[in-house]
Amino acid sequence: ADAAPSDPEPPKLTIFAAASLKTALDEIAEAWRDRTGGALALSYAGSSALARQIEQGAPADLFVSANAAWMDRLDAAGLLREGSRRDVAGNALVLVAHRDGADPAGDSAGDPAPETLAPGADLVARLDGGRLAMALVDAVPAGIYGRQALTSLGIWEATAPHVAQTDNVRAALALVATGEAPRGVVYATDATPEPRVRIAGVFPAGAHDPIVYPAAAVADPAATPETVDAALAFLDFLSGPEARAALTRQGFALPD
Amino acid sequence: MGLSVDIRHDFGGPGGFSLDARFDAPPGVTALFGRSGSGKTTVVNAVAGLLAPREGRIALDGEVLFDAACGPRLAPHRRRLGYVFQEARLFPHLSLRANLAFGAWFAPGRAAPGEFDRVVEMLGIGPLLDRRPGALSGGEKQRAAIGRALLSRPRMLLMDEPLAALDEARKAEILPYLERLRDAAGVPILYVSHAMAEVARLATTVVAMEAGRVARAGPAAEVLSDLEAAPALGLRDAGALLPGVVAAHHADGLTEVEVSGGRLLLPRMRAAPGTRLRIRIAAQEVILSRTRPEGLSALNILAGEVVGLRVGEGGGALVQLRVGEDLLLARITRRSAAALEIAPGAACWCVVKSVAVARTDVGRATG
Amino acid sequence: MGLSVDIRHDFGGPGGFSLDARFDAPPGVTALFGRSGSGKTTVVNAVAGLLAPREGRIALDGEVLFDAACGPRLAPHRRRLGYVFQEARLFPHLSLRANLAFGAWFAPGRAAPGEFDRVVEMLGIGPLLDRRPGALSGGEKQRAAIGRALLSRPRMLLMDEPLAALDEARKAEILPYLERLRDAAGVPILYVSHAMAEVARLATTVVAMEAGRVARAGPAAEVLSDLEAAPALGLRDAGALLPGVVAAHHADGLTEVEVSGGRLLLPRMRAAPGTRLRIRIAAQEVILSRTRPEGLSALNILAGEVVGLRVGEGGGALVQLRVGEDLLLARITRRSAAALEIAPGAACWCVVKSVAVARTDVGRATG
Amino acid sequence: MQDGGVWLDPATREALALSLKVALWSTLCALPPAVGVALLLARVRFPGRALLNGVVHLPLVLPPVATGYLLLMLFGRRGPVGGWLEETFGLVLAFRWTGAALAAAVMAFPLMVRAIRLAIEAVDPKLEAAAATLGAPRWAVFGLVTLPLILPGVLAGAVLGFARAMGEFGATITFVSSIPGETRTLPAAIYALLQSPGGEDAALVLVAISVAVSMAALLVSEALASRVARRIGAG
Amino acid sequence: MQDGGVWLDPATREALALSLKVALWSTLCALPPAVGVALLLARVRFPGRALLNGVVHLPLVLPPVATGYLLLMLFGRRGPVGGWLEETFGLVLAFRWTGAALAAAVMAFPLMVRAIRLAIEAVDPKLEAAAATLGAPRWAVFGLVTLPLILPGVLAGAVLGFARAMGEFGATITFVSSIPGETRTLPAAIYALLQSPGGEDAALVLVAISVAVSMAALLVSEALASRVARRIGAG
Ligand SMILES: Nc1ncnc2c1ncn2[C@@H]1O[C@H](COP(=O)(O)OP(=O)(O)OP(=O)(O)O)[C@@H](O)[C@H]1O
Ligand SMILES: Nc1ncnc2c1ncn2[C@@H]1O[C@H](COP(=O)(O)OP(=O)(O)OP(=O)(O)O)[C@@H](O)[C@H]1O
Ligand SMILES: [Mg+2]
Ligand SMILES: [Mg+2]
Repeated sequence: ADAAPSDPEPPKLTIFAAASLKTALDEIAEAWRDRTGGALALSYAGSSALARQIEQGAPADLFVSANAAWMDRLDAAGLLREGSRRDVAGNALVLVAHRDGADPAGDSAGDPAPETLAPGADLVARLDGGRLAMALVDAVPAGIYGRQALTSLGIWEATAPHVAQTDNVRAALALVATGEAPRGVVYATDATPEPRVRIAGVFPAGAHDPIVYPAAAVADPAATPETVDAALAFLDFLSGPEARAALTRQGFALPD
Repeated sequence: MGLSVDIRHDFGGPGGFSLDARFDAPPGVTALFGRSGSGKTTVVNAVAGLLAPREGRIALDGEVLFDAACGPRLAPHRRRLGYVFQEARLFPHLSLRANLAFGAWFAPGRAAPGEFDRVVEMLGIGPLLDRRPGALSGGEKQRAAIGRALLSRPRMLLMDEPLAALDEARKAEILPYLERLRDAAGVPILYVSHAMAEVARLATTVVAMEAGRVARAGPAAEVLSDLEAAPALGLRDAGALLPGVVAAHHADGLTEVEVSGGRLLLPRMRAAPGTRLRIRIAAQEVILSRTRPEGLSALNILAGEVVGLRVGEGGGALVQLRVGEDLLLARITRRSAAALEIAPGAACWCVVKSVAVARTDVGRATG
Repeated sequence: MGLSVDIRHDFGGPGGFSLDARFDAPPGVTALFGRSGSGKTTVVNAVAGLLAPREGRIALDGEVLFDAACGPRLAPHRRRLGYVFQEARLFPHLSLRANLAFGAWFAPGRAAPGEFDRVVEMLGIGPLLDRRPGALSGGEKQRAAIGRALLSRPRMLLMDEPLAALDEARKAEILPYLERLRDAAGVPILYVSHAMAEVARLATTVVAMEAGRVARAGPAAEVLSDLEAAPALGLRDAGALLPGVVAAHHADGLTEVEVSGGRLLLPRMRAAPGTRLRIRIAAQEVILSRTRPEGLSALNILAGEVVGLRVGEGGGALVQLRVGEDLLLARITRRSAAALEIAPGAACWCVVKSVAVARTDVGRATG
Repeated sequence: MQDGGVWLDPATREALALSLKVALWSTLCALPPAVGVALLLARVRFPGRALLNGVVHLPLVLPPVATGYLLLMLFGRRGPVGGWLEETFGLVLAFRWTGAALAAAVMAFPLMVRAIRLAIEAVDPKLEAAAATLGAPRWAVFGLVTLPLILPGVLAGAVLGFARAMGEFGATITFVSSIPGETRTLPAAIYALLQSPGGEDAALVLVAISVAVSMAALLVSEALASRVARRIGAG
Repeated sequence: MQDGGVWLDPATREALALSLKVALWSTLCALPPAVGVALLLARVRFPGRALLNGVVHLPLVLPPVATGYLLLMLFGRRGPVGGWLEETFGLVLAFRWTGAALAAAVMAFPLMVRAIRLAIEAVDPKLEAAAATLGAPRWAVFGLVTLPLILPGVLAGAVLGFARAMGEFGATITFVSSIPGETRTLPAAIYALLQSPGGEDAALVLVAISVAVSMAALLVSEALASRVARRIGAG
């Protein structure tokens, strides 16, 4: 399924991808280039902006979204290549806590083991009067998932007044990392590499919709067959072992 | 021909002002004379097109510049009037040289060769040409503003107190230039001034304004020798204009001028014999005598006949005399008038010090 | 006591200018006289503290205002000098009333009651008080600027051509006020002007500048009757100052003034008998005669003796005469000088028209 | 969202009120220091002048997120300035509308300074000199002459600042996040709506509200400015 | 990323070059219309004046995302203006650096207009009247008197606009995305780095570069401005 490495000049692909995938995708793109010699232009932005741009005829060959809703919308508008959509990665939500300067080494050895949040858990008490940092709970995927999770645990009502919402999940992480907020709900992929936070809790399975990153080829009637082929090939590559390894390294879960 | 102004305008606000000016200015120099706040600048602004009067009409040489009723309103830049503003209004970002050249860039035709240098030299601003206006003295700015207007080759000059900030010596250099413009180039001038000596020297027509109205207008010689007009123009400045012809130059530095009533000796002037002049004789510099006085240092003694007498409120009196075919004014005390029995018809000798006819009071006659 | 100026300063740039001025101005009015560009405004700016000269020292009544070497540089606002600028410099955002009151807000002590109204009336700006400067005529602005400086209760007045934009009638109202300031309030004045009549009337001291240097400085009576200084001050403006005392007022509108050489009849003035005056007699308004002339309308004939004679380049000559204890200048023609055999020692009659002693030429004597 | 329903939607009303409060306070509080800095930059040559000028312009150059991040580092509870403020004055900025106002003020500051500085540079120093000769000490010259003359510039700065504050989003949300009723301003609400598919219409309504408010502010400022200009007149 | 390594990183160099190109072009192209609009607003009373004034200020008031969204709707390939431009002139803005320049220009426009307008309002109309009496037609009065006198304001506007363009991010990324080499400017690169774990240090380096460039522009503009001011002098 891989494109032949001997292709004289493989077409350049433009990929619109959710910004949270940057590190992993940069690595995968490197590998793809090594493998096929094909150039990739990766445009990272919020899923909403990218989806809208695709609606407006952006020159994207592939779209990797951070949530299903925007992909659904493109799908409904007939902007995706039939049958090309697939989930390429998954993620998990975690509750992070600020790790105090007392542990400059930043390794997680001394941290208490993360607890699994139980229904009715008193999150507010753990905030100690501070705020719970989350991404926008009705707009940004991480926030939407987080709200779902807290709702299903039956503690959203009680927690909501203490939530500080940010425009993206990284900003929520920053609030915890700087100690501004004692707790935050972020992706596991963001939490793990940040030395200033520790994972304080995980959510029970099924507490929120599965977090998936769908990818699809954009339907462009003007596209050359080579481009379409290359796009489909890259989609396959994304689901391939090399890409999976890279995603795992960044902490992403893999779709079944 | 000439400028014809007939406008009405009102400024609102506290202590508002309303202007109602109507006068005709034949070619030559028209002096706008009047106290501060009487509306002189307002009239000039209307002529220049910088102010659209509420009502009325302005025409120059038959061309309508402005007509509030319906007709054309010629844009200021199409009027081609060189305006010397009361405040210099030089362009602060341009050198003096560029300021002077500004008008010439837009004037049709080509400048007379050497004109620039001539004007610069007359105004004494040669060493300053590369300076910016910010680094000039008050009088230097004023001179530059005069130069800028002159060099724009205007078809009429509007000068709002152009010489107020200048010393006598400089005035004496600029006035002959303006005279030449008036006579040789035939450029009409609307000239605002408080200084009667300037006005008398230049003006062919005098328009006296009072509180927004034209109090008196007419040919200079007539208005200036008019007993009735004298108070309006300022008694201290009263004085008649005599036409004369240069007769001869004498070796001892005097020039002899023939006037209708005899001969006058004036300080040497450069005009060639035969040149026609206008000589202003200030009323207060004339001494009257019923007998011919002898042995005075005053060289000019003319025979005259009293035409009119106007006794003022103070101790003074103004006497109008016919000298030859012209009229002369003399300002004397009431006591002298009584002592000398001055009355219409009385024969009198008029003593005029030769030097009292100041250089700036001698103008070349027009036409 | 008084103002003492001793400064050097250079302006760079094209056609640069360098100032080297040294003069003492005793209390009273010091007239700074000189051609355009001679450095008058620069000197005044230095005194006001708006310009720090490169070198030198300025002191007022013993207090050092400026010393380039080391000493104090008093900030302008601490100098309390009321400056009437050559351009009016009114505050455009304030009404005329607020402009006038501005200085008073910062002056120590309280204003004399009625002072505001008095100044406003003298300047004729009463109806304009609620206007903004943008809606004033040139002369009105200038008057407001004078009022603003006067009302700041300064310990000295700096006036840079304050009356240049005003008509004679208005000048005649302002000058007595300045005289009163000089005499009654003892406010010294540094007064820049081109008009000799103004200078002569007011000045106790005259400083004549030429190209950045002080050409002549001294008491007004001395400088103005000096044969040698006359060309520097302008021949046309030459004239002596005579001290006098009001003797009587006559019913026919004349006032009799006693001078050292006799009695003069002048137009009625408001001064009470006994008031000491200074009377300027312009050189060109004096007629000389070797015999006493009779039957002239001129009422004032003084006996004098020729002290000096200076024959000019043109046809004129300047004669200095002793009249009583004072000096008088007369400007006559060379021809007359020869005819009358004018030479030092010669006895002469000086004819002065009473009305030739203009109102603005009569000043109250200081001290 | 139904027609007209926005006015009844308490969340929208809350966001609008908050935006207004934040914009007004940030403008009012930033104006005096902006005048001061503009004066410094326009009139005084001092060693750190270029640096100050640069720092003032920083928020313009930096992506708002970066500015917000810097603010967080400095003015957060654990930041050096934020901690000090809390200890000494009990003033908390983090997660409060005051922090939003600070972020808005910081973002608006360069615009205000520029406008005011331009106005100061246009003032004729001769008028100030005249005031000094009349005995006015420096502060009086500033208050009675300079300030009235630069009023149009100050107004322009204020309106620019207000508009900028109304639109500020990136730095604010990064610094104080978006807490309904405390720091959720109109732009944050608009952003949130634009993030979800189908939120465009509701977002447009908010945009319209925000535009309307700013237009009103603009009109008021224009009216004021033309009044001031008329007072100053042609000089 | 190693010390100094940024200069060698082609992606960074690309982003920097692109940012400079976008900022320069947007400033240059926006300046003349900004002068025109400023003139209109300062000098002419016409019916749509308040509206124009409002529209000019819009990008300041709206969250950049909203502006970007509006731009996308209008100037996108399928937008009414974008489609027309492409058909008639073959000019494509969407997802090109030209689009980034447009976004930056739109965001910078209100700042430029304000600065220039303030300068225009400070010009003494008496000088323009004087020029007219000397025979200068309107265009010449503008070119020879007004324009030189407002040059400091135009410069200030240009530098504000340039700085804003260097920092513009929200509208740009929403309108033209962040395509390497085409529309990925420094701020977009900074954003992307901040989105990925561990990207902060690299982001800081980019911030430093961006700040350095803008400071340089600032210094140049200040030098130019003080030169112009010296030429105009005290009047
Ligand atoms: N800032 C400056 N830079 C360079 N030269 C200057 C500057 N200011 C004044 N000058 C020059 O200094 C000289 C004296 O100027 P000043 O203003 O003192 O003259 P003034 O005697 O007041 O003349 P006026 O009667 O015309 O007002 C002039 O030649 C003028 O050009
Ligand atoms: N814009 C204005 N608004 C209101 N009144 C004005 C305005 N401009 C001028 N005036 C008034 O109109 C009158 C005439 O002004 P103008 O400038 O024509 O006087 P002027 O004769 O030139 O006086 P000056 O000799 O003092 O220059 C003055 O009383 C002045 O106050
Ligand atoms: Mg006037
Ligand atoms: Mg001067």
